[in-house]
Amino acid sequence: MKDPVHVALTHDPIHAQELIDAVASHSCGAISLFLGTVRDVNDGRAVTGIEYSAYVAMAEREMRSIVDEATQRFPGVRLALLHRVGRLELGEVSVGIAAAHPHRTPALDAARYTIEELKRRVPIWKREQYTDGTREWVDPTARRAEVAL
Amino acid sequence: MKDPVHVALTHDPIHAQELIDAVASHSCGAISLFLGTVRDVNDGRAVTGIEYSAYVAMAEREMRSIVDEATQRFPGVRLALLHRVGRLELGEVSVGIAAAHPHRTPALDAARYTIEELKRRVPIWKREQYTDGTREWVDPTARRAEVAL
Amino acid sequence: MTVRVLLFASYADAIGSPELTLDVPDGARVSDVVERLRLLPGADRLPPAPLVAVNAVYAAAGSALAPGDEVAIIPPVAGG
Amino acid sequence: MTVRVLLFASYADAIGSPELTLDVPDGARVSDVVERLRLLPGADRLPPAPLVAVNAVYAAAGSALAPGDEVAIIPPVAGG
Repeated sequence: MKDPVHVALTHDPIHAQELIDAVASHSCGAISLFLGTVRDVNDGRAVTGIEYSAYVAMAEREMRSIVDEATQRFPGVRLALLHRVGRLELGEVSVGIAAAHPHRTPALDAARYTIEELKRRVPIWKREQYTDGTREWVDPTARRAEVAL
Repeated sequence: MKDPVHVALTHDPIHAQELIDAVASHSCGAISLFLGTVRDVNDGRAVTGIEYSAYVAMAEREMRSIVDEATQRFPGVRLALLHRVGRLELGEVSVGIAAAHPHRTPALDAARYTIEELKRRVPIWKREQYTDGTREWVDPTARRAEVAL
Repeated sequence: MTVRVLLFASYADAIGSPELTLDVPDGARVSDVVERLRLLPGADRLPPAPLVAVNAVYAAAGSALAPGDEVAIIPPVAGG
Repeated sequence: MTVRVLLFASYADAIGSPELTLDVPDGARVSDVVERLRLLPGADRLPPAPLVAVNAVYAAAGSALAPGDEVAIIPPVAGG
Protein backbone atom coordinates (compact mmCIF):
# COMPACT_ATOMS: atom_id res chain seq x y z
CA MET A 1 0.00 0.00 0.00
CA LYS A 2 1.55 3.26 -1.13
CA ASP A 3 0.57 5.78 1.49
CA PRO A 4 0.57 8.98 -0.60
CA VAL A 5 -1.78 7.38 -3.11
CA HIS A 6 -4.24 5.96 -0.60
CA VAL A 7 -4.70 8.81 1.83
CA ALA A 8 -5.69 11.71 -0.36
CA LEU A 9 -8.15 14.24 -1.60
CA THR A 10 -9.10 13.59 -5.19
CA HIS A 11 -11.04 15.22 -8.00
CA ASP A 12 -11.67 11.83 -9.58
CA PRO A 13 -14.48 9.38 -8.85
CA ILE A 14 -13.78 7.03 -5.94
CA HIS A 15 -14.03 3.34 -6.78
CA ALA A 16 -14.78 0.78 -4.06
CA GLN A 17 -12.69 -1.96 -5.64
CA GLU A 18 -9.59 0.26 -5.81
CA LEU A 19 -9.88 0.99 -2.08
CA ILE A 20 -10.33 -2.71 -1.36
CA ASP A 21 -7.36 -3.68 -3.53
CA ALA A 22 -5.24 -1.06 -1.74
CA VAL A 23 -5.67 -2.78 1.63
CA ALA A 24 -6.35 -6.44 0.78
CA SER A 25 -3.71 -8.92 1.87
CA HIS A 26 -3.55 -12.69 2.29
CA SER A 27 -2.83 -12.05 5.97
CA CYS A 28 -6.19 -10.30 6.39
CA GLY A 29 -9.48 -12.16 6.80
CA ALA A 30 -11.72 -9.11 6.99
CA ILE A 31 -12.23 -5.92 5.03
CA SER A 32 -14.60 -3.17 6.12
CA LEU A 33 -15.41 -0.55 3.53
CA PHE A 34 -17.33 2.64 4.19
CA LEU A 35 -18.69 4.90 1.45
CA GLY A 36 -20.33 8.25 1.94
CA THR A 37 -22.59 9.19 -0.97
CA VAL A 38 -24.53 12.25 -2.04
CA ARG A 39 -28.09 11.95 -0.77
CA ASP A 40 -31.16 13.42 -2.45
CA VAL A 41 -32.59 14.96 0.73
CA ASN A 42 -30.89 16.76 3.62
CA ASP A 43 -32.66 18.47 6.49
CA GLY A 44 -35.88 18.10 4.55
CA ARG A 45 -34.65 19.91 1.43
CA ALA A 46 -34.37 18.28 -2.00
CA VAL A 47 -30.69 18.23 -3.00
CA THR A 48 -29.49 18.07 -6.61
CA GLY A 49 -25.74 17.96 -5.96
CA ILE A 50 -22.94 18.93 -3.59
CA GLU A 51 -19.78 20.92 -4.12
CA TYR A 52 -16.96 19.88 -1.80
CA SER A 53 -14.03 22.12 -1.05
CA ALA A 54 -11.13 21.73 1.36
CA TYR A 55 -8.14 23.36 2.96
CA VAL A 56 -6.14 20.89 0.94
CA ALA A 57 -2.80 20.76 2.75
CA MET A 58 -4.39 20.61 6.17
CA ALA A 59 -7.11 18.16 5.16
CA GLU A 60 -4.58 15.69 3.79
CA ARG A 61 -2.44 16.18 6.89
CA GLU A 62 -5.40 15.48 9.21
CA MET A 63 -6.43 12.50 7.11
CA ARG A 64 -2.96 11.03 7.45
CA SER A 65 -3.05 11.71 11.22
CA ILE A 66 -6.35 9.88 11.53
CA VAL A 67 -5.01 6.89 9.61
CA ASP A 68 -1.89 6.87 11.77
CA GLU A 69 -3.98 7.01 14.95
CA ALA A 70 -6.24 4.20 13.73
CA THR A 71 -3.16 2.11 12.97
CA GLN A 72 -1.99 2.62 16.55
CA ARG A 73 -5.40 1.87 18.06
CA PHE A 74 -5.96 -1.18 15.88
CA PRO A 75 -2.51 -2.70 15.37
CA GLY A 76 -2.18 -4.62 12.14
CA VAL A 77 -4.92 -2.70 10.35
CA ARG A 78 -4.30 -1.61 6.74
CA LEU A 79 -6.19 1.55 5.81
CA ALA A 80 -7.03 3.58 2.75
CA LEU A 81 -8.88 6.90 2.85
CA LEU A 82 -9.97 9.04 -0.08
CA HIS A 83 -12.17 12.13 -0.06
CA ARG A 84 -13.53 13.71 -3.16
CA VAL A 85 -13.51 17.45 -3.88
CA GLY A 86 -15.39 19.35 -6.56
CA ARG A 87 -18.95 19.02 -7.81
CA LEU A 88 -20.68 15.68 -7.12
CA GLU A 89 -24.01 14.45 -8.47
CA LEU A 90 -26.58 12.43 -6.52
CA GLY A 91 -25.31 8.98 -5.59
CA GLU A 92 -21.64 9.79 -6.17
CA VAL A 93 -19.11 8.72 -3.54
CA SER A 94 -17.76 11.63 -1.48
CA VAL A 95 -15.60 9.63 0.93
CA GLY A 96 -14.24 6.08 0.81
CA ILE A 97 -12.54 4.19 3.62
CA ALA A 98 -11.21 0.65 3.49
CA ALA A 99 -9.83 -1.18 6.53
CA ALA A 100 -8.34 -4.66 6.34
CA HIS A 101 -7.26 -6.73 9.33
CA PRO A 102 -6.67 -10.39 10.14
CA HIS A 103 -9.87 -10.25 12.25
CA ARG A 104 -13.24 -8.62 11.70
CA THR A 105 -13.70 -6.55 14.85
CA PRO A 106 -10.63 -4.33 14.41
CA ALA A 107 -11.44 -3.96 10.69
CA LEU A 108 -14.99 -2.77 11.49
CA ASP A 109 -13.83 -0.56 14.37
CA ALA A 110 -11.05 1.05 12.34
CA ALA A 111 -13.41 2.00 9.49
CA ARG A 112 -15.85 3.51 11.97
CA TYR A 113 -13.12 5.38 13.84
CA THR A 114 -11.86 6.84 10.58
CA ILE A 115 -15.21 8.19 9.36
CA GLU A 116 -16.09 9.60 12.79
CA GLU A 117 -12.76 11.43 13.12
CA LEU A 118 -12.91 12.64 9.53
CA LYS A 119 -16.30 14.20 10.14
CA ARG A 120 -15.11 15.73 13.39
CA ARG A 121 -11.96 17.48 12.29
CA VAL A 122 -10.88 17.29 8.64
CA PRO A 123 -11.27 20.77 7.07
CA ILE A 124 -13.63 19.92 4.25
CA TRP A 125 -16.81 21.85 3.48
CA LYS A 126 -19.80 21.18 1.34
CA ARG A 127 -22.24 23.46 -0.41
CA GLU A 128 -25.52 21.78 -1.20
CA GLN A 129 -27.45 22.72 -4.29
CA TYR A 130 -31.22 22.49 -4.08
CA THR A 131 -33.99 21.89 -6.59
CA ASP A 132 -35.13 25.52 -6.22
CA GLY A 133 -31.76 26.68 -7.58
CA THR A 134 -30.38 27.97 -4.29
CA ARG A 135 -27.24 26.64 -2.64
CA GLU A 136 -25.96 26.72 0.91
CA TRP A 137 -22.89 25.78 2.93
CA VAL A 138 -23.73 22.95 5.31
CA ASP A 139 -23.11 23.68 8.98
CA PRO A 140 -23.46 20.45 10.97
CA THR A 141 -23.12 22.35 14.27
CA ALA A 142 -26.13 24.55 13.47
CA ARG A 143 -28.11 21.49 12.50
CA ARG A 144 -27.22 19.68 15.71
CA ALA A 145 -28.32 22.71 17.71
CA GLU A 146 -31.72 22.70 15.98
CA VAL A 147 -32.12 18.99 16.62
CA ALA A 148 -31.38 19.60 20.29
CA LEU A 149 -34.28 22.05 20.62
CA MET B 1 -33.13 -4.81 -4.75
CA LYS B 2 -34.39 -8.25 -5.66
CA ASP B 3 -34.33 -10.18 -2.43
CA PRO B 4 -33.82 -13.73 -3.78
CA VAL B 5 -30.77 -12.56 -5.71
CA HIS B 6 -29.18 -10.62 -2.87
CA VAL B 7 -29.53 -12.96 0.05
CA ALA B 8 -28.02 -16.19 -1.16
CA LEU B 9 -25.37 -18.84 -1.10
CA THR B 10 -23.38 -18.83 -4.28
CA HIS B 11 -20.73 -20.91 -6.03
CA ASP B 12 -19.56 -17.85 -7.94
CA PRO B 13 -17.03 -15.23 -6.88
CA ILE B 14 -18.50 -12.39 -4.80
CA HIS B 15 -17.90 -8.92 -6.21
CA ALA B 16 -17.93 -5.87 -3.92
CA GLN B 17 -19.38 -3.55 -6.54
CA GLU B 18 -22.34 -5.85 -7.20
CA LEU B 19 -23.21 -5.85 -3.50
CA ILE B 20 -22.89 -2.07 -3.38
CA ASP B 21 -25.05 -1.62 -6.49
CA ALA B 22 -27.68 -3.91 -4.96
CA VAL B 23 -28.23 -1.58 -2.00
CA ALA B 24 -27.22 1.88 -3.26
CA SER B 25 -29.99 4.44 -3.51
CA HIS B 26 -30.17 8.21 -3.86
CA SER B 27 -31.99 8.25 -0.53
CA CYS B 28 -28.94 6.70 1.22
CA GLY B 29 -25.89 8.72 2.24
CA ALA B 30 -23.88 5.82 3.66
CA ILE B 31 -22.90 2.33 2.57
CA SER B 32 -21.05 -0.09 4.82
CA LEU B 33 -19.56 -3.13 3.13
CA PHE B 34 -18.03 -6.09 4.93
CA LEU B 35 -15.99 -8.77 3.18
CA GLY B 36 -14.66 -11.94 4.77
CA THR B 37 -11.66 -13.31 2.89
CA VAL B 38 -9.57 -16.49 3.05
CA ARG B 39 -6.58 -15.84 5.26
CA ASP B 40 -3.18 -17.52 4.90
CA VAL B 41 -2.82 -18.41 8.59
CA ASN B 42 -5.35 -19.67 11.11
CA ASP B 43 -4.58 -20.77 14.66
CA GLY B 44 -0.91 -20.68 13.75
CA ARG B 45 -1.21 -23.06 10.79
CA ALA B 46 -0.40 -22.12 7.18
CA VAL B 47 -3.60 -22.36 5.12
CA THR B 48 -3.65 -22.93 1.35
CA GLY B 49 -7.41 -22.79 0.81
CA ILE B 50 -10.81 -23.38 2.36
CA GLU B 51 -13.73 -25.53 1.29
CA TYR B 52 -17.08 -24.14 2.42
CA SER B 53 -20.17 -26.30 2.66
CA ALA B 54 -23.65 -25.55 3.98
CA TYR B 55 -27.02 -26.94 4.85
CA VAL B 56 -28.25 -24.94 1.91
CA ALA B 57 -31.98 -24.58 2.56
CA MET B 58 -31.49 -23.76 6.22
CA ALA B 59 -28.53 -21.45 5.64
CA GLU B 60 -30.46 -19.35 3.13
CA ARG B 61 -33.45 -19.33 5.49
CA GLU B 62 -31.30 -18.11 8.41
CA MET B 63 -29.59 -15.53 6.19
CA ARG B 64 -32.97 -14.14 5.20
CA SER B 65 -34.03 -14.10 8.87
CA ILE B 66 -30.93 -12.14 9.82
CA VAL B 67 -31.53 -9.61 7.06
CA ASP B 68 -35.18 -9.28 8.14
CA GLU B 69 -34.13 -8.76 11.76
CA ALA B 70 -31.54 -6.16 10.78
CA THR B 71 -34.17 -4.34 8.75
CA GLN B 72 -36.38 -4.20 11.84
CA ARG B 73 -33.56 -3.10 14.13
CA PHE B 74 -32.29 -0.47 11.71
CA PRO B 75 -35.38 0.84 9.92
CA GLY B 76 -34.65 2.09 6.44
CA VAL B 77 -31.56 -0.06 5.95
CA ARG B 78 -31.09 -1.80 2.58
CA LEU B 79 -29.10 -5.02 2.89
CA ALA B 80 -27.44 -7.57 0.65
CA LEU B 81 -25.81 -10.76 1.93
CA LEU B 82 -23.96 -13.36 -0.09
CA HIS B 83 -21.95 -16.34 1.17
CA ARG B 84 -19.78 -18.45 -1.05
CA VAL B 85 -19.69 -22.25 -1.01
CA GLY B 86 -17.15 -24.58 -2.61
CA ARG B 87 -13.38 -24.37 -2.76
CA LEU B 88 -11.82 -20.92 -2.22
CA GLU B 89 -8.23 -19.86 -2.70
CA LEU B 90 -6.29 -17.44 -0.50
CA GLY B 91 -7.68 -13.91 -0.65
CA GLU B 92 -11.03 -14.91 -2.15
CA VAL B 93 -14.20 -13.45 -0.64
CA SER B 94 -16.20 -15.96 1.42
CA VAL B 95 -18.89 -13.60 2.66
CA GLY B 96 -20.06 -10.19 1.48
CA ILE B 97 -22.46 -7.85 3.24
CA ALA B 98 -23.60 -4.43 2.06
CA ALA B 99 -25.78 -2.11 4.14
CA ALA B 100 -27.05 1.24 2.87
CA HIS B 101 -28.91 3.79 4.95
CA PRO B 102 -29.63 7.52 4.85
CA HIS B 103 -27.21 7.88 7.82
CA ARG B 104 -23.88 6.28 8.63
CA THR B 105 -24.44 4.83 12.10
CA PRO B 106 -27.30 2.47 11.16
CA ALA B 107 -25.41 1.43 8.01
CA LEU B 108 -22.31 0.53 10.04
CA ASP B 109 -24.35 -1.13 12.79
CA ALA B 110 -26.42 -3.19 10.36
CA ALA B 111 -23.35 -4.58 8.59
CA ARG B 112 -21.81 -5.53 11.93
CA TYR B 113 -25.05 -7.10 13.20
CA THR B 114 -25.30 -9.18 10.04
CA ILE B 115 -21.78 -10.62 10.16
CA GLU B 116 -22.01 -11.35 13.90
CA GLU B 117 -25.33 -13.17 13.54
CA LEU B 118 -24.15 -15.02 10.45
CA LYS B 119 -21.15 -16.34 12.34
CA ARG B 120 -23.30 -17.30 15.30
CA ARG B 121 -26.03 -19.30 13.65
CA VAL B 122 -25.95 -19.84 9.88
CA PRO B 123 -25.20 -23.52 9.17
CA ILE B 124 -22.08 -23.16 7.09
CA TRP B 125 -18.88 -25.08 7.69
CA LYS B 126 -15.35 -24.75 6.46
CA ARG B 127 -12.58 -27.26 5.97
CA GLU B 128 -9.16 -25.65 5.91
CA GLN B 129 -6.42 -27.10 3.79
CA TYR B 130 -2.89 -26.72 5.08
CA THR B 131 0.51 -26.51 3.45
CA ASP B 132 1.38 -29.97 4.82
CA GLY B 133 -1.43 -31.49 2.73
CA THR B 134 -3.78 -32.17 5.64
CA ARG B 135 -7.22 -30.64 5.99
CA GLU B 136 -9.52 -30.09 8.93
CA TRP B 137 -13.03 -28.88 9.74
CA VAL B 138 -12.85 -25.64 11.68
CA ASP B 139 -14.58 -25.70 15.07
CA PRO B 140 -14.77 -22.15 16.45
CA THR B 141 -16.16 -23.42 19.76
CA ALA B 142 -13.12 -25.66 20.33
CA ARG B 143 -10.85 -22.77 19.50
CA ARG B 144 -12.64 -20.44 21.85
CA ALA B 145 -12.32 -23.02 24.63
CA GLU B 146 -8.57 -23.23 24.08
CA VAL B 147 -8.23 -19.48 24.13
CA ALA B 148 -10.14 -19.37 27.40
CA LEU B 149 -7.63 -21.69 29.14
CA MET C 1 -42.59 -43.53 11.60
CA THR C 2 -39.65 -42.59 9.39
CA VAL C 3 -37.49 -39.47 9.65
CA ARG C 4 -34.67 -38.30 7.43
CA VAL C 5 -31.43 -37.46 9.24
CA LEU C 6 -28.89 -35.05 7.72
CA LEU C 7 -25.28 -34.95 8.85
CA PHE C 8 -22.77 -32.30 7.87
CA ALA C 9 -19.06 -31.56 7.91
CA SER C 10 -17.22 -33.36 10.73
CA TYR C 11 -20.36 -35.21 11.79
CA ALA C 12 -20.86 -36.65 8.30
CA ASP C 13 -17.21 -37.73 8.33
CA ALA C 14 -17.62 -39.31 11.78
CA ILE C 15 -20.73 -41.33 10.89
CA GLY C 16 -19.53 -41.95 7.33
CA SER C 17 -22.62 -40.62 5.59
CA PRO C 18 -24.35 -37.26 4.98
CA GLU C 19 -27.86 -38.72 5.16
CA LEU C 20 -29.71 -41.57 6.86
CA THR C 21 -33.29 -42.72 7.13
CA LEU C 22 -34.32 -43.85 10.61
CA ASP C 23 -37.40 -45.68 11.86
CA VAL C 24 -38.44 -44.21 15.19
CA PRO C 25 -41.54 -44.80 17.35
CA ASP C 26 -44.52 -42.52 16.80
CA GLY C 27 -44.21 -39.53 19.13
CA ALA C 28 -40.40 -39.66 19.07
CA ARG C 29 -38.57 -36.49 20.03
CA VAL C 30 -35.36 -34.89 18.79
CA SER C 31 -33.47 -36.44 21.71
CA ASP C 32 -34.67 -39.92 20.68
CA VAL C 33 -33.16 -39.48 17.22
CA VAL C 34 -29.88 -38.30 18.72
CA GLU C 35 -29.81 -41.36 21.02
CA ARG C 36 -30.45 -43.64 18.03
CA LEU C 37 -27.54 -42.02 16.19
CA ARG C 38 -25.27 -42.75 19.13
CA LEU C 39 -25.58 -46.47 18.38
CA LEU C 40 -23.84 -46.00 15.03
CA PRO C 41 -20.10 -46.60 14.53
CA GLY C 42 -18.21 -43.31 14.77
CA ALA C 43 -20.95 -41.62 16.78
CA ASP C 44 -18.65 -41.29 19.77
CA ARG C 45 -17.35 -38.20 17.97
CA LEU C 46 -20.69 -36.42 18.38
CA PRO C 47 -20.79 -34.03 21.33
CA PRO C 48 -23.05 -34.71 24.36
CA ALA C 49 -25.76 -32.32 23.16
CA PRO C 50 -25.39 -31.48 19.46
CA LEU C 51 -27.40 -28.67 17.91
CA VAL C 52 -30.35 -29.95 15.93
CA ALA C 53 -32.65 -28.43 13.32
CA VAL C 54 -36.00 -29.89 12.30
CA ASN C 55 -37.14 -28.96 8.81
CA ALA C 56 -34.43 -26.29 8.64
CA VAL C 57 -35.29 -24.59 11.96
CA TYR C 58 -33.27 -24.94 15.16
CA ALA C 59 -35.17 -27.23 17.55
CA ALA C 60 -34.92 -28.15 21.23
CA ALA C 61 -34.06 -31.70 22.33
CA GLY C 62 -37.64 -32.15 23.57
CA SER C 63 -39.33 -31.18 20.28
CA ALA C 64 -41.78 -33.78 18.99
CA LEU C 65 -41.24 -35.15 15.48
CA ALA C 66 -43.71 -35.94 12.72
CA PRO C 67 -43.39 -38.56 9.99
CA GLY C 68 -41.09 -37.42 7.21
CA ASP C 69 -39.40 -34.72 9.25
CA GLU C 70 -35.90 -33.69 8.20
CA VAL C 71 -33.70 -33.81 11.29
CA ALA C 72 -30.33 -32.13 10.80
CA ILE C 73 -27.49 -32.54 13.28
CA ILE C 74 -25.60 -29.24 13.15
CA PRO C 75 -21.86 -29.13 13.90
CA PRO C 76 -20.45 -25.88 15.32
CA VAL C 77 -21.04 -23.37 12.53
CA ALA C 78 -18.03 -21.68 10.93
CA GLY C 79 -19.34 -19.38 8.24
CA GLY C 80 -17.84 -16.04 7.35
CA MET D 1 5.15 41.34 10.85
CA THR D 2 3.00 39.93 8.08
CA VAL D 3 0.77 36.86 8.24
CA ARG D 4 -1.30 35.22 5.53
CA VAL D 5 -4.95 34.63 6.42
CA LEU D 6 -6.98 31.92 4.69
CA LEU D 7 -10.76 31.94 4.66
CA PHE D 8 -12.96 29.07 3.48
CA ALA D 9 -16.51 28.25 2.54
CA SER D 10 -19.08 30.46 4.30
CA TYR D 11 -16.33 32.59 5.88
CA ALA D 12 -14.77 33.34 2.50
CA ASP D 13 -18.23 34.31 1.22
CA ALA D 14 -18.82 36.53 4.27
CA ILE D 15 -15.54 38.42 4.01
CA GLY D 16 -15.60 38.33 0.22
CA SER D 17 -12.15 36.80 -0.23
CA PRO D 18 -10.42 33.46 0.33
CA GLU D 19 -7.10 35.00 1.29
CA LEU D 20 -5.76 38.18 2.92
CA THR D 21 -2.40 39.47 4.02
CA LEU D 22 -2.44 41.24 7.39
CA ASP D 23 0.18 43.35 9.13
CA VAL D 24 0.14 42.58 12.84
CA PRO D 25 2.47 43.65 15.70
CA ASP D 26 5.40 41.38 16.50
CA GLY D 27 4.32 38.88 19.13
CA ALA D 28 0.72 38.87 17.92
CA ARG D 29 -1.39 35.87 18.84
CA VAL D 30 -4.14 34.01 17.01
CA SER D 31 -6.78 36.02 18.87
CA ASP D 32 -5.22 39.28 17.65
CA VAL D 33 -5.63 38.16 14.04
CA VAL D 34 -9.25 37.19 14.67
CA GLU D 35 -9.92 40.62 16.24
CA ARG D 36 -8.35 42.32 13.22
CA LEU D 37 -10.62 40.30 10.90
CA ARG D 38 -13.66 41.50 12.84
CA LEU D 39 -13.02 45.03 11.55
CA LEU D 40 -13.68 43.86 7.97
CA PRO D 41 -17.07 44.25 6.26
CA GLY D 42 -19.06 41.03 6.54
CA ALA D 43 -17.08 39.81 9.56
CA ASP D 44 -20.19 39.97 11.72
CA ARG D 45 -20.97 36.58 10.22
CA LEU D 46 -17.96 35.01 11.94
CA PRO D 47 -18.82 33.19 15.19
CA PRO D 48 -17.55 34.50 18.57
CA ALA D 49 -14.69 32.00 18.69
CA PRO D 50 -13.93 30.49 15.28
CA LEU D 51 -11.64 27.50 14.96
CA VAL D 52 -8.20 28.49 13.74
CA ALA D 53 -5.28 26.57 12.28
CA VAL D 54 -1.74 27.91 12.07
CA ASN D 55 0.36 26.38 9.31
CA ALA D 56 -2.26 23.64 8.83
CA VAL D 57 -2.47 22.62 12.51
CA TYR D 58 -5.35 23.50 14.82
CA ALA D 59 -4.17 26.24 17.21
CA ALA D 60 -5.50 27.83 20.40
CA ALA D 61 -6.53 31.49 20.53
CA GLY D 62 -3.46 32.26 22.66
CA SER D 63 -0.90 30.73 20.29
CA ALA D 64 1.89 33.13 19.33
CA LEU D 65 2.47 33.79 15.66
CA ALA D 66 5.67 34.16 13.66
CA PRO D 67 6.27 36.21 10.52
CA GLY D 68 4.88 34.51 7.42
CA ASP D 69 2.57 32.17 9.33
CA GLU D 70 -0.48 30.87 7.48
CA VAL D 71 -3.50 31.50 9.69
CA ALA D 72 -6.62 29.66 8.55
CA ILE D 73 -10.06 30.45 9.93
CA ILE D 74 -11.92 27.13 9.86
CA PRO D 75 -15.72 27.05 9.45
CA PRO D 76 -17.59 24.08 10.95
CA VAL D 77 -16.26 21.11 8.99
CA ALA D 78 -18.68 19.08 6.92
CA GLY D 79 -16.67 16.34 5.23
CA GLY D 80 -17.92 12.85 4.55
